[in-house]
Amino acid sequence: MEQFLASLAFIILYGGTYGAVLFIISVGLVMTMGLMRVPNLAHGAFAALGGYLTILLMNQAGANYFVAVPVAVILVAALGALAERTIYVRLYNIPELDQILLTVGIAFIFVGGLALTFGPNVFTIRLPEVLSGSVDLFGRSFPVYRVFLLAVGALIILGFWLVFDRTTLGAKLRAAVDNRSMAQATGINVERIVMLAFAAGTGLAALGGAIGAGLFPLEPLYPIKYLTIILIIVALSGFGNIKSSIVVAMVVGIADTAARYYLPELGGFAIYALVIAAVAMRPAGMFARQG
Amino acid sequence: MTDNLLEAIGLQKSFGALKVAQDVTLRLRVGERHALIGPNGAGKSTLVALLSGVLALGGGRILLGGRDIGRSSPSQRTREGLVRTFQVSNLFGGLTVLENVYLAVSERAGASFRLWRPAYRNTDLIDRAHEILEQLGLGEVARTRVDQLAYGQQRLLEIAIALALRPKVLLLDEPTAGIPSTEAGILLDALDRLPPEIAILLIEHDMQVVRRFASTVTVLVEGKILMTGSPIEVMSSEEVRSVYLGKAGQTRFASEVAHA
Amino acid sequence: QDQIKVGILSHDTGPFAQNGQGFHRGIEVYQALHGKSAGGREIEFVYRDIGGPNPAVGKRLAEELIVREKVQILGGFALSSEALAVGPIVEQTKTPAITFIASSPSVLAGSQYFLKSGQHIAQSSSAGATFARKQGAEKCYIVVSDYQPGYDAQKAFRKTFESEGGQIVGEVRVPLNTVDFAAIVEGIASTETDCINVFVPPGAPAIGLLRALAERGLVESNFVVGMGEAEDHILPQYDDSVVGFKGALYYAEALDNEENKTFIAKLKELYGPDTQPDFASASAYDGAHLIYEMVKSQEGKDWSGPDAVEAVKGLSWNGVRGPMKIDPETRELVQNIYLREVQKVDGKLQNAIVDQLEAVEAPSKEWMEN
Amino acid sequence: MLEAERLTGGWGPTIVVENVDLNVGDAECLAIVGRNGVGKTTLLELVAGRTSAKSGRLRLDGQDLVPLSIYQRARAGLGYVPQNREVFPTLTVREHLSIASRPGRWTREKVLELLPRLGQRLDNLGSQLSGGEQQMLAIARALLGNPRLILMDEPSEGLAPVVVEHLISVLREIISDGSLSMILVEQRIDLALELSDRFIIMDRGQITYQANSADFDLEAGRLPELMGLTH
Amino acid sequence: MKITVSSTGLSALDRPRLPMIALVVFALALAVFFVFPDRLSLAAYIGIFALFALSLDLALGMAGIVTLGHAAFFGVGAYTAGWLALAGWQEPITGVVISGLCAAALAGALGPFILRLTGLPLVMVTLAVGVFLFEAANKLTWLTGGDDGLYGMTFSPVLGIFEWSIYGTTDYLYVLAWLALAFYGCHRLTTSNFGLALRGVRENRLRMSLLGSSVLAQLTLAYALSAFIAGVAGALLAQTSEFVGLEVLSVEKSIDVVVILVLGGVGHLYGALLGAPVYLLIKDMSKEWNPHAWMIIIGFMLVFVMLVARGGIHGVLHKVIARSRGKLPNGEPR
Ligand SMILES: Nc1ncnc2c1ncn2[C@@H]1O[C@H](COP(=O)(O)OP(=O)(O)OP(=O)(O)O)[C@@H](O)[C@H]1O
Ligand SMILES: Nc1ncnc2c1ncn2[C@@H]1O[C@H](COP(=O)(O)OP(=O)(O)OP(=O)(O)O)[C@@H](O)[C@H]1O
Ligand SMILES: CC(C)C[C@H](N)C(=O)O
Ligand SMILES: [Mg+2]
Ligand SMILES: [Mg+2]
Repeated sequence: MEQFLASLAFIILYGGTYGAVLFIISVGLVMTMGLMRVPNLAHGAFAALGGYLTILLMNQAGANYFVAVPVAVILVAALGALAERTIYVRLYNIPELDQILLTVGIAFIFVGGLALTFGPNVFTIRLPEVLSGSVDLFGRSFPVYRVFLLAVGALIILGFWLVFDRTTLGAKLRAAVDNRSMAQATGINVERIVMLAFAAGTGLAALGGAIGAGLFPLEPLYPIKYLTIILIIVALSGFGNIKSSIVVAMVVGIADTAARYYLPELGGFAIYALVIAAVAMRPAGMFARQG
Repeated sequence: MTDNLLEAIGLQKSFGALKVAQDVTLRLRVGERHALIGPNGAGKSTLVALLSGVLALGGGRILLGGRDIGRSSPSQRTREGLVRTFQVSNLFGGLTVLENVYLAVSERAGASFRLWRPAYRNTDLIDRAHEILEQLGLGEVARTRVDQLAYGQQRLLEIAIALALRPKVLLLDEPTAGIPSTEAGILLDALDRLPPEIAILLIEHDMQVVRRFASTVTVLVEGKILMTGSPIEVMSSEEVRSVYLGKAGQTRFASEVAHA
Repeated sequence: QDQIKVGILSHDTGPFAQNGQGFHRGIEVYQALHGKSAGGREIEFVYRDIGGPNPAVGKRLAEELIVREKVQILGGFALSSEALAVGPIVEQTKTPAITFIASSPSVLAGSQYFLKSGQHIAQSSSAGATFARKQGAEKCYIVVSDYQPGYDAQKAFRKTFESEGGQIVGEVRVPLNTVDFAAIVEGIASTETDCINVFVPPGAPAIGLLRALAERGLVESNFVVGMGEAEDHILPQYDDSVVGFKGALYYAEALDNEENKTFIAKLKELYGPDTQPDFASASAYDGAHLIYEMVKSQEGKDWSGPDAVEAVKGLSWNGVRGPMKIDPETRELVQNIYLREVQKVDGKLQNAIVDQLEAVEAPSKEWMEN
Repeated sequence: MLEAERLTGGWGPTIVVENVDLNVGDAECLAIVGRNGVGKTTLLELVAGRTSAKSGRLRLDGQDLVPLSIYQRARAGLGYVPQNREVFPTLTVREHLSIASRPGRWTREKVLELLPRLGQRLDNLGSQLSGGEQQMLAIARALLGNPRLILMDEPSEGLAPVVVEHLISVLREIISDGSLSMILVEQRIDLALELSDRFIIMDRGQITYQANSADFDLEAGRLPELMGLTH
Repeated sequence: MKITVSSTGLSALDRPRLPMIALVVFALALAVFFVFPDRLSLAAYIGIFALFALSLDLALGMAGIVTLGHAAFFGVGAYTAGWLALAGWQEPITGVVISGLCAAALAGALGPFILRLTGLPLVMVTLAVGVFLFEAANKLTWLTGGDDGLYGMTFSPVLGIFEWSIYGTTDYLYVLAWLALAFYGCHRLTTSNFGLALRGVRENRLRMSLLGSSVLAQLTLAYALSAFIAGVAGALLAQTSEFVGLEVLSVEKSIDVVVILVLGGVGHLYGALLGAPVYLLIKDMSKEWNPHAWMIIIGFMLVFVMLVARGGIHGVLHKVIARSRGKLPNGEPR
């Protein structure tokens, strides 16, 4: 029994942190895909870039972790804004398959570029002292790093709540996607808010890539390798529902951890079987209202 | 045995707390020209959706020629002769006008699973499609892509497709919307030329059209049938005037009665 | 003016690009040290990138190398499946082919013209078990990636560990796409073990698993033995928690022999002082040696692939990995297996050699199958 | 208020509207009628900026509209009720009203008073409205932006007669009290004449007739001929 | 979900023009046989991918089934051909047909479930089904050989006459013959009533079902026909390489084939014929030049096609030809 409780605590804590990283990396895509309906398959590339830039800043410029990460995030967000203005802006009204391929193309360019600049090696980010110890939680030792991930995840959730529940930004974005020119005719400066939203989405990806490097090591194939899991989160949360993406990321994190603990050999299957079942039964997402 | 072609008995439907069909019963006889009017949001389009199977019934039965089709899929209902048009045009935008109608003709002829024979050799089907287009004055635009058509022509094409399906019962949801009152005649003429045994249910907010078209009018208000009767009966009802027609509607209608 | 062309099936892109880079470097270092000709013939290497797990492409490239580039020898082969796919061509065209690191037990059965400059996977795996027993490990838990090489490694370790009196207390095959290993490690921690055997592909999975083991304190408390998960050049990606991790493999950067020192010196000269060797570049280097020996054996004669293979069967020489020999019967290599341990020296992580088994032979087919 | 001179434009390479001159005065309602496909909608879209003019001048209260983007024109005081309603399918009625609203005499309360049906459907998505409700929402959305000039493309379409009647009386009131001008495209000629001060007839992208609404005798039956319906 | 189809300006109800591009492509393909006798392995490989892309065009271009899991059928075809040969059934042509049928059967079984979906949910489910099959094949080593793959199979000469060799002579002509056959079949199919009905489904599924058509049955049939051809392509890969590896089921394969088709142009069958050689030749050449460049090149090609050359190679060719003839297809801006 005690054994069981201990494993339960483990699954919830570790699964929860895994879910938190999944959430941070995915939520940007949930947002761009849901609000802007652009299935940006290059999302993982922005995450990877965030990680690689952090490494560059730490190794080349000798920056502190807590400086390097925000700087990297800002740089990627700026790049995201630029990409939105130049490339993604031409994507809003083209068929979904074309959007998928175009963004896959962008991801490919990143993969090749990363391989050329950083070589084929795997990189991880060295954690600062403060994050590398462990603390005692629920009667067992628990890495500080994981607590940190949980905290960042919670902060982001708070941020979303403030922005979306307190302003009309979300509705304006959706209006812009539903019907760009009509949204403009309603007086919305579509170009600006879409650019900002996109920058925020890519910035979050970069944040996930940087602080999540302890779980998702950086490598040139990163943009494609972790795409599946990111897409699973997005799909299960109904392509664009931020609130449900929080729950979905946590559920996936915990379920995945539990499956690996109890049925380690099926871990690879379980998640895909879940996706097939969930999407086939409820294409609008696991937690969508049925209407 | 009655000559009721379509019978909707006690239909129920609600969206959450909103009841859009409350015990709606409606009968269409062979060859009947029936208009359905009522305030916005009364549930007229919903009723068409229930009849055509686009929405699932919340309760009640639908009989077509005596057979219960309440659980049939939309495509089965179409095959059995229950055909509808849409309030907002719902066409194959990337295809030409002719192709749109041809699709309907070919489905109707059961020829849509012909895998090997090139479509252009089905001259009988193509001719039939052309014939329908001519009937509605769309012959000139047969080769135009539908998304490049002016709105009014799209409305006519909706009718053309419906006709191509050789309906027994035709459900028309505001077919004249967007067509100038001066031109609605073309459409009504086309309807007049239809085989007389087809039963038509027409949703319409333009009372001139209703009056010219219908022999029976049903008024739907908040999901319930308020009354059914001849156009004159309905339009002179106080209740109908207050919830739907309004003062102007009344006077305008009065002047038309005078004309007639 | 006589020329021998050697086609190298490599990976320059995709998940195995690391190995491909090793292939290029090993060969180029060998050429830099030993010249571009042997036995009166110039030797030219032609590279082809398979670019990912794609044996059918490997087979096609092999055909093209032979038909169009007219290569007389094939080399490379990072994945066993590539060797298995190319087998029929090698057999049909009687082209000698050296597999550098493909180490599935079935590779050599594909054709009589296949030779190896890597290993039979059981050589390292079994040796890992023997080392563990020697250190007094009684109970062991095996973690392998869920793919064919993992199964082979798992089997060899288990057999040897058990036959030498140890007990396997748990085994798990981890899906290749696993990212967070914490749960797997938690499962291991809940069993009583004093030894953990791992086999996962180098790169993200290896880093993830070892980190998780260390985070849970298992690297400290257990005899953790793997294979190539912590090559020296990857060590910067780990933190100090990896100290104590062991790998059983046929090569180690720290090997103190002439050949290896020259190899490493030249490698650093060519690719910069920070460059480090690994089993892929070492195998390519020793493979290049084998190729040169084959060419030499045909000096003054018309080139014959089969004769060249025949001539090097039984050959023994000192490679960068130390003494090695081609078993004339099985064509497998007889070689030393080293036990390497990650240590921290002068603030830097490196693999030190802590033990070795000499002249390890590959097990028989029957041994592997039962 | 609005002056258009030799306005020419269309869709892509196709020119639909050619050399059209328009003048709408303060507190004036100008109606446009014409057969299907003659370019009425296109003319409104040119004014709203949703398709760009090939040539010609366009001013709103002396301000040049041509270089302005759609949303800038909207903020400069243009409101638009498009022909296909174009409500946002994924926004609720409430959200429509909140994103459209700019300060002025039209507030949410006033709009809902004009169109009470919408008030009962505040939490419906745009895609879950009936045809008439969508039309009401499109009108409400445009009014809430508190425009100086409102462009209405067949606003009566799909509305119940009683609603149309109410709408007309309210619109006539605001126009006459000087706070709003309007261009009205309308298929129902009687309504168009009832609401407008002047009207023009369009045919093949050009203005073929114009007159004061009050002076025009609908009963005389000249309209089909003027609209080019008889040959 | 909408997809971009490069327009030919030809109505389905006109007598189809002689497929000029196809004739040119096949003539060129035959010329390859004589001009590049030492590159026939590559040529056969290209042919196989053209066939695979053709199958995708049937599903994607004609029926609008956006899938990132088409390798499932390719893989099933390849494994079936491999198993047949290992079990002693070495006759290649019947082997190919049986393999195609197996793939079609799988599609027929899956279709009624997954083809109810559209848009991103459909994409996700096809992707997941693909990954699921891949993982299953990895696990079932006794059946598939796992990572080592299926090997050691041989096939009897084609028609009992043409021997296989490493020069790829037989391989190439054999593949080409299948490709021509499949192309002709697809051409008939797309110009038939069924083909037009599929376009209707692609444009507006709800409307189609309100015309009385059994949309799901139509889609499933199209899916199965497409899977048949994909299975044939897979079987040809197995037969020409005498090997079947796990990668035939991989997501990368599924993505590759989509990219090939899109580069070539979706929806007119020629896309597959044009895309496969261009994609694979550029891949081959750029890898010889700088292996990492490949990812970047293909990335830029995709971006270019999507932003500038919509409709892919077919679309561009078509425009160029139309311009030179001084007329433009219906509705395209000058
Ligand atoms: N999916 C839905 N969810 C919730 N409410 C809905 C949904 N679909 C329709 N409604 C509501 O049901 C009511 C009936 O709509 P319906 O379209 O049948 O009206 P109608 O009589 O056709 O009106 P109109 O004349 O304006 O077209 C409307 O109030 C509408 O808002
Ligand atoms: N979005 C568009 N893209 C391309 N062509 C268009 C578009 N909208 C309209 N057209 C074309 O422009 C021409 C004029 O159409 P427009 O919609 O302006 O006419 P209209 O007078 O408003 O007709 P209706 O009374 O039917 O609404 C038509 O030939 C139409 O096909
Ligand atoms: C140890 C590894 C180099 C084995 C290799 N992956 C193979 O397929 O055989
Ligand atoms: Mg309605
Ligand atoms: Mg219009």
